[in-house]
Amino acid sequence: MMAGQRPTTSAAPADTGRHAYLQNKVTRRRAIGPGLRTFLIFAVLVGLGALIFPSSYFYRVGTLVWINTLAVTGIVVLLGYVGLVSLGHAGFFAIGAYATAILPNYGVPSPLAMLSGVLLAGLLALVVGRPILKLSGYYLAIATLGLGMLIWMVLSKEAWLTGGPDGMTVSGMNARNLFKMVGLNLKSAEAWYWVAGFTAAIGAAIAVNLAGSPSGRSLRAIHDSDVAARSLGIDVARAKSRAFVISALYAAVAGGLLALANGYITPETGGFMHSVEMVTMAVLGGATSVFGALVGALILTALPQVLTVFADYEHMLLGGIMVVTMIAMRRGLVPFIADLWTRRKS
Amino acid sequence: MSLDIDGIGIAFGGIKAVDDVSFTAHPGEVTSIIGPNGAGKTTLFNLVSGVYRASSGRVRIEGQDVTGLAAHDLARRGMARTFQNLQVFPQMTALDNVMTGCHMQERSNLLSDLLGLPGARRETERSRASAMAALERAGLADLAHRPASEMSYGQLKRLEIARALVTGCTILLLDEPAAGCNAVETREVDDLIHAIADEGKTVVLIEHDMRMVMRISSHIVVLDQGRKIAEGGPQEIRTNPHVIAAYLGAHGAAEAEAAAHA
Amino acid sequence: MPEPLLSIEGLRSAYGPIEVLHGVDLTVNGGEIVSLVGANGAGKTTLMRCISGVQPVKSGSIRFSGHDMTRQPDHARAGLGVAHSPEGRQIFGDLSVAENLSLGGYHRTDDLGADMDEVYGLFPILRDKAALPAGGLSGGQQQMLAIGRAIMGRPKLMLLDEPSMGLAPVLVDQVLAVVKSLRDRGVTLLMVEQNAYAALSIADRGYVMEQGEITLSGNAAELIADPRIREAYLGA
Amino acid sequence: EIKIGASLAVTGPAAFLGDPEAKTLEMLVEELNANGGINGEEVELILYDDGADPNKARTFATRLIEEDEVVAVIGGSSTGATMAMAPLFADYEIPFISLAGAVVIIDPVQEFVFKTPHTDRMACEKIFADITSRGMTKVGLISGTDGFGASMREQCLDVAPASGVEIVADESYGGSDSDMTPQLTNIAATEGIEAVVNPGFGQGPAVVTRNYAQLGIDLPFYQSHGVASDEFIKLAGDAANGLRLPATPLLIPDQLAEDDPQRQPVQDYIAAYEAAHGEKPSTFGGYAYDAFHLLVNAIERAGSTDPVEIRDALEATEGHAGVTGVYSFTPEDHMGLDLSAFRILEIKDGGWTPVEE
Amino acid sequence: MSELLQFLVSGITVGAIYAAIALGFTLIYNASGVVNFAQGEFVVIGGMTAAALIGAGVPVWIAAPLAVIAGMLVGVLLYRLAIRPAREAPLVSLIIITIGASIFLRGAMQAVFDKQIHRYDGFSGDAPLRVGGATILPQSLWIIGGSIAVFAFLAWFLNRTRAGRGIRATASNRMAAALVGINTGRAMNLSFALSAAIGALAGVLATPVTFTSYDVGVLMALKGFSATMLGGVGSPLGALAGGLLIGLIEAMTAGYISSDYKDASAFVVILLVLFLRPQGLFGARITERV
Ligand SMILES: Nc1ncnc2c1ncn2[C@@H]1O[C@H](COP(=O)(O)OP(=O)(O)OP(=O)(O)O)[C@@H](O)[C@H]1O
Ligand SMILES: Nc1ncnc2c1ncn2[C@@H]1O[C@H](COP(=O)(O)OP(=O)(O)OP(=O)(O)O)[C@@H](O)[C@H]1O
Ligand SMILES: [Mg+2]
Ligand SMILES: [Mg+2]
Repeated sequence: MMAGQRPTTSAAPADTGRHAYLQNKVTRRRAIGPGLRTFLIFAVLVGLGALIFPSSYFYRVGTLVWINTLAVTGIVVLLGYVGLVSLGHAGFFAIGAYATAILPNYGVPSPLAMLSGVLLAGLLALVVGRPILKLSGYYLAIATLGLGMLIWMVLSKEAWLTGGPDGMTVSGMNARNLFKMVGLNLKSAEAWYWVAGFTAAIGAAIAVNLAGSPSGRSLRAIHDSDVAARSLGIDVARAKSRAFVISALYAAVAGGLLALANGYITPETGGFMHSVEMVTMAVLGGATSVFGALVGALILTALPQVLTVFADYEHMLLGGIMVVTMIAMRRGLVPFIADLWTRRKS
Repeated sequence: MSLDIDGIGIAFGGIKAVDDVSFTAHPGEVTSIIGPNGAGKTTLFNLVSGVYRASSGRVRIEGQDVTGLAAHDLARRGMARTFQNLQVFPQMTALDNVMTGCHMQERSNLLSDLLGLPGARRETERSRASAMAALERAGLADLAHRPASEMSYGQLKRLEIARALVTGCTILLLDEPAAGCNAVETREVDDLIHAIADEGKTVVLIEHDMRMVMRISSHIVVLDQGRKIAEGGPQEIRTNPHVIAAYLGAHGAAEAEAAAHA
Repeated sequence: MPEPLLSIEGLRSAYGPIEVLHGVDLTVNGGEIVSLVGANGAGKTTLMRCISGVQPVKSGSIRFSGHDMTRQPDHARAGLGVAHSPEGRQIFGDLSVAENLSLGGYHRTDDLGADMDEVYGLFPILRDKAALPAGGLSGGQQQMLAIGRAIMGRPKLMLLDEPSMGLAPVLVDQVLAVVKSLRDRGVTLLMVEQNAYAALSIADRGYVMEQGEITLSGNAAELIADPRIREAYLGA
Repeated sequence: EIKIGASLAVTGPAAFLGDPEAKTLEMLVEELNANGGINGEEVELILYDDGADPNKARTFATRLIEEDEVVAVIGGSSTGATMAMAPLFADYEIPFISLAGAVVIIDPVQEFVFKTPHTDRMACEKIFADITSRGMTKVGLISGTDGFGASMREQCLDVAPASGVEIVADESYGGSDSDMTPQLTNIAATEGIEAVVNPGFGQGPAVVTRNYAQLGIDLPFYQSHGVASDEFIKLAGDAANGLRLPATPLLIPDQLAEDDPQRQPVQDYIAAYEAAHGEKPSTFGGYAYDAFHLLVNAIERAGSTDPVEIRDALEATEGHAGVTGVYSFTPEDHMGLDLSAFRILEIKDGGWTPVEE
Repeated sequence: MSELLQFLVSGITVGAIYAAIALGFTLIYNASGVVNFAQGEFVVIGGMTAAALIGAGVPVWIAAPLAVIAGMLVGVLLYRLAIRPAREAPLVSLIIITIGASIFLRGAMQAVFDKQIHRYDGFSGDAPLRVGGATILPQSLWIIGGSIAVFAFLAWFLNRTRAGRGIRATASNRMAAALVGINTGRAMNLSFALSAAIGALAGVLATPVTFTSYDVGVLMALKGFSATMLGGVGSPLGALAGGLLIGLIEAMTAGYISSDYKDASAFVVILLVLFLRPQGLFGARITERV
């Protein structure tokens, strides 16, 4: 009725592409949901990697990419969906890693150790989340940073438990055995690659499901306007806390996997620089999408491997590439490419 | 459901922005709040809707005390509002903005959302349909897939109304919904509000457009410097010398007069 | 006839790939009040933003006071004599009211005291709140501040985007009176106003914008009388 | 061509270790090839910078083994990096010589893992021996919280009772802290304290030394082998005079006895390094020097590039005089040094002087 | 008693360094809303340049200003090459750019200078002064004086000068700033130049006490950022107070509780303060009306 004779603009196509990758299009109903679709895409990518990798070294780097992707997916949920910056997520990562490393020394089997680490991280996020998430912007950043630092300090100071700054050996299961059970004899680098890739795919699918769901919409609403979200009945404190816990769980699972795949961990897995690295991966790839997480993790994991041949200029190149990428693709690589794509189509 | 405000007040830095204000808004009616700039109208909304915490007074919905409840709890009890300073979700499309308004209607839990169970997807479909209908009603259907950041001021004002509508509220607080609309557009908003009230909702309206206020209000509350200085039907308020002096001025009075006779 | 103070020709402007102004022609002569009318989303605000330089121009030209201003950077335009009270008020929320006003005269080197007093005279509430952060003001008070800040620039051309929005009826009259008195002082005004009737009644000329194009223009009195306008915008 | 791999902390927090180590290896490879390589075969060094990050180190170790197909690996400037890499070498049966300090690397012995530096445990024993020889027993510790400092602190606490020493104060500082006067004030105020030991590396010990002088504490003061370089004297300035530390003969090339087996390697290394880089080598470069020579020596003796045979040859190393000490590996001892490798030096007038034992 | 005094001296010296870094953060934040994670690199540039010059025989009173100017130039370049081209980018992207820039600068310094630790003599010698049982280095007085001077300068500059008001207005509302005639690009440029200069000055003053090397920037930035947030971002007074407070907490914890947990106690205090005052000690509570 309000449309009346009101002249509206002859605006261009509805999808400007700016947010198309998150957008809720009036979809032709697809046979499979977006989560499953993402899972399949990831699965294909994991398999593709395995097809072309010539040696364990590549599997090793691939494993790290998937583990990082998983951790960064958590950042995507927190930063990309809700707009909360955490500079302390390495802390949760380290809790997952250290629980996986420590508990087996006390007779807990590895999978159970990892699960406890994940639960512990989630519990911690739940407990500290409430007070910390009342803060916003840089204040939240420093508070999470402080939390991460405290975890890091405990890990480096309590040497009797954690081996101190030099780190500790992770004794425990090898993914090879998992595959042996089904009669596959893989090298352990390969085995870990498959496990990490599969976990990352599940993680991505879950994050994508969330994005398109009512809960995900609430999170994105909070991102844009706290007050408006409240006025629509969204329990902002609870929603933020959930996102925080979810992202902590992602980090902890990734940490546990790293501990197992690596066999050795140091407190630096929980250090400030690692937190920064995770956020950087998310933003570089595009913090609003799980594919951004993948691309960011891929770049920042693989690039140093490539740049290492430049020896003394490695850091200049890495920093330079980061700066130039962010200038050229302000919202990250994946959104940028998505934009180009939709623009070309229209 | 009726909204009952009783002696509510708040101060900022020693200045009483709202001071001991009481009135009742009834279902099926439009209750208007008018008053000079800075009288405390928006602050009153912020108090009632839980954005600020009142330092004194009570708010009741259908007799039930809801004072001090958090904003989202009030929303769950049927209160929805729009904002004078736009509070849209700029990065979301118009459609997503309105779908977010369906939050309270959606019956899905976090787990099924995370796992992408059919239930969650069904809820989304349902929200999408009712959001589309609301956009239609607000005249924004053809902008449904535009990000809100790319819409004009007037378009955003309507978007907020559409979003409030889909919440399934019983009490609707509208803060200057016609700001930025020309006379014709104002008329449309006007009709829309009428229709909403006719559905039996309790509408509380803040507006400086006297034609609109006089035309659609059953009841008018006048604030000045945080205090209620008058209350009554349009006729009464229009001719109240205090109100004319404090607020309407000659022109406003004339406009109000014109509206009454239109 | 002397060159108009502001003349716009074939102005096109876009947000990213979406063009919203499709070749706008408009002139404002020195000492005039010109009123711009149009529905929500027509492109009025975009046009104003092009003139003050915060919105990039795709093609076409903007001449001001004898110079081509099309490619002038935004901040230079205040110095040339353009002040803009923008849509959404755009005050400096975390600065005090007084600082907001004095920033309005940022490009000036002379004393701002007298003009401050004038603004405070027009809107006494701003004097009361001078030391408080502007973000705490009510909507209408912020609107007054935005207008006051534009006055502080002592412009040749003042752009007012919906100056009466959110103002109480008494103040609407007052703002319109200020607009007239500014004109009488020699300031030229281009005004977007949803209260089209009131705006056209004090304006010398008017333009009607629809979907990014000027569809009608003329003498203000004629426009008020035009039945198309009456039906579409004045609601009478 | 024989490929030798290395993963070192050329940059990052342990760069002061990895940098001279890398420079030394590069220099040695060039020298070796100029002299005809090993048994006539050229040697290629493949070196990666792991920045002391264990995660990276492990990836590089995989890369060295799988991609570059090296016959042996030198490296791990830091304990963390070393320990992350170590299991791989057992898996792939490739010999690995670590340049990091901690005892855990060789105790328990891992089949393919060797190391050249003395352990921090030995440093503690050496220092405590000197302290007790001066008739003192009550010692205060001020340690860095980095890996080196923390690990040495732990070893010192551990060996103290056996060495006849009592730790009466135990303070710490962060690696980049700029003022340690509060900790030192507390140490100085400790009842009965007779000497102070500062396990740490990098800039921390220099700051501690300066603060020590600033506060006018006149207890005997010990640093660790972590700061055994001329750099340290430059940073600590006059404040360093009078302090003692356990170090390798590398710091006192001209004061070594003519018949000292280490005299020759020490002087060779210094001359070569100065010629190549225009600066004096550090103790840490010395670890790399020894590792490289041990390895080359073993390959020559093995007469083969088969990793397992190289390992066997390494284990058979006997009385190899390096710049750090005289090495004799056995299957049970993969470090092959004893306390005699350490000399206690005292800083006098800005120079190093051996303390008569 | 003399212990307490020594702890105070230590805390204030260290705190003054943190404060100087925090003041650099404050300025860029005030113009752009960006917390510049490359701020620590400016400190290093100041220290390394001064050390290199002094090492080459340049007298300290020439080397020090040159080092500050070098820092300033890098600040301008950082703005021109990395920040300005990304002007409309979201805030997180800008922050990541500053992180990238800091990695780049660290690499560049390692290439331009070396990986050694450097130091030069204090401006007024290194003989400690005695004050009532405690000792203080003359250089500490330079550091404390320098931080206070920077604070006074900033407080004056931001509030009392035209350029300073332009910077604050730019941060508050960039579009409105442009509308009133503020060259927002220039305001940003100026703020990067000045804040880099402040960082470099901190480095020049602190190096005789703290030493410097190409990679200490991260930790400097971390401490400075903590101080900034504790004090309340954007407030010069907050930066000063935040810096001093963290320095004092560290010294007192090391002195009276346990040196093992002195960094931890600083973070615990920050967390507690923020729970009670979410805008930091002196930060302005943002009034955003709805
Ligand atoms: N958060 C706040 N901080 C400081 N002052 C405030 C705050 N909120 C409201 N005020 C003050 O309270 C008074 C009432 O403001 P309010 O916004 O309620 O007015 P209003 O009646 O809605 O005015 P308008 O018609 O202009 O929108 C004003 O003087 C305003 O400055
Ligand atoms: N930031 C933006 N990005 C993309 N499109 C925009 C943006 N701002 C406005 N538009 C579009 O440009 C057109 C003109 O908008 P403009 O704000 O100029 O309209 P207006 O005439 O001022 O309307 P109103 O009366 O509602 O203020 C509208 O269709 C709007 O959707
Ligand atoms: Mg209001
Ligand atoms: Mg507009």
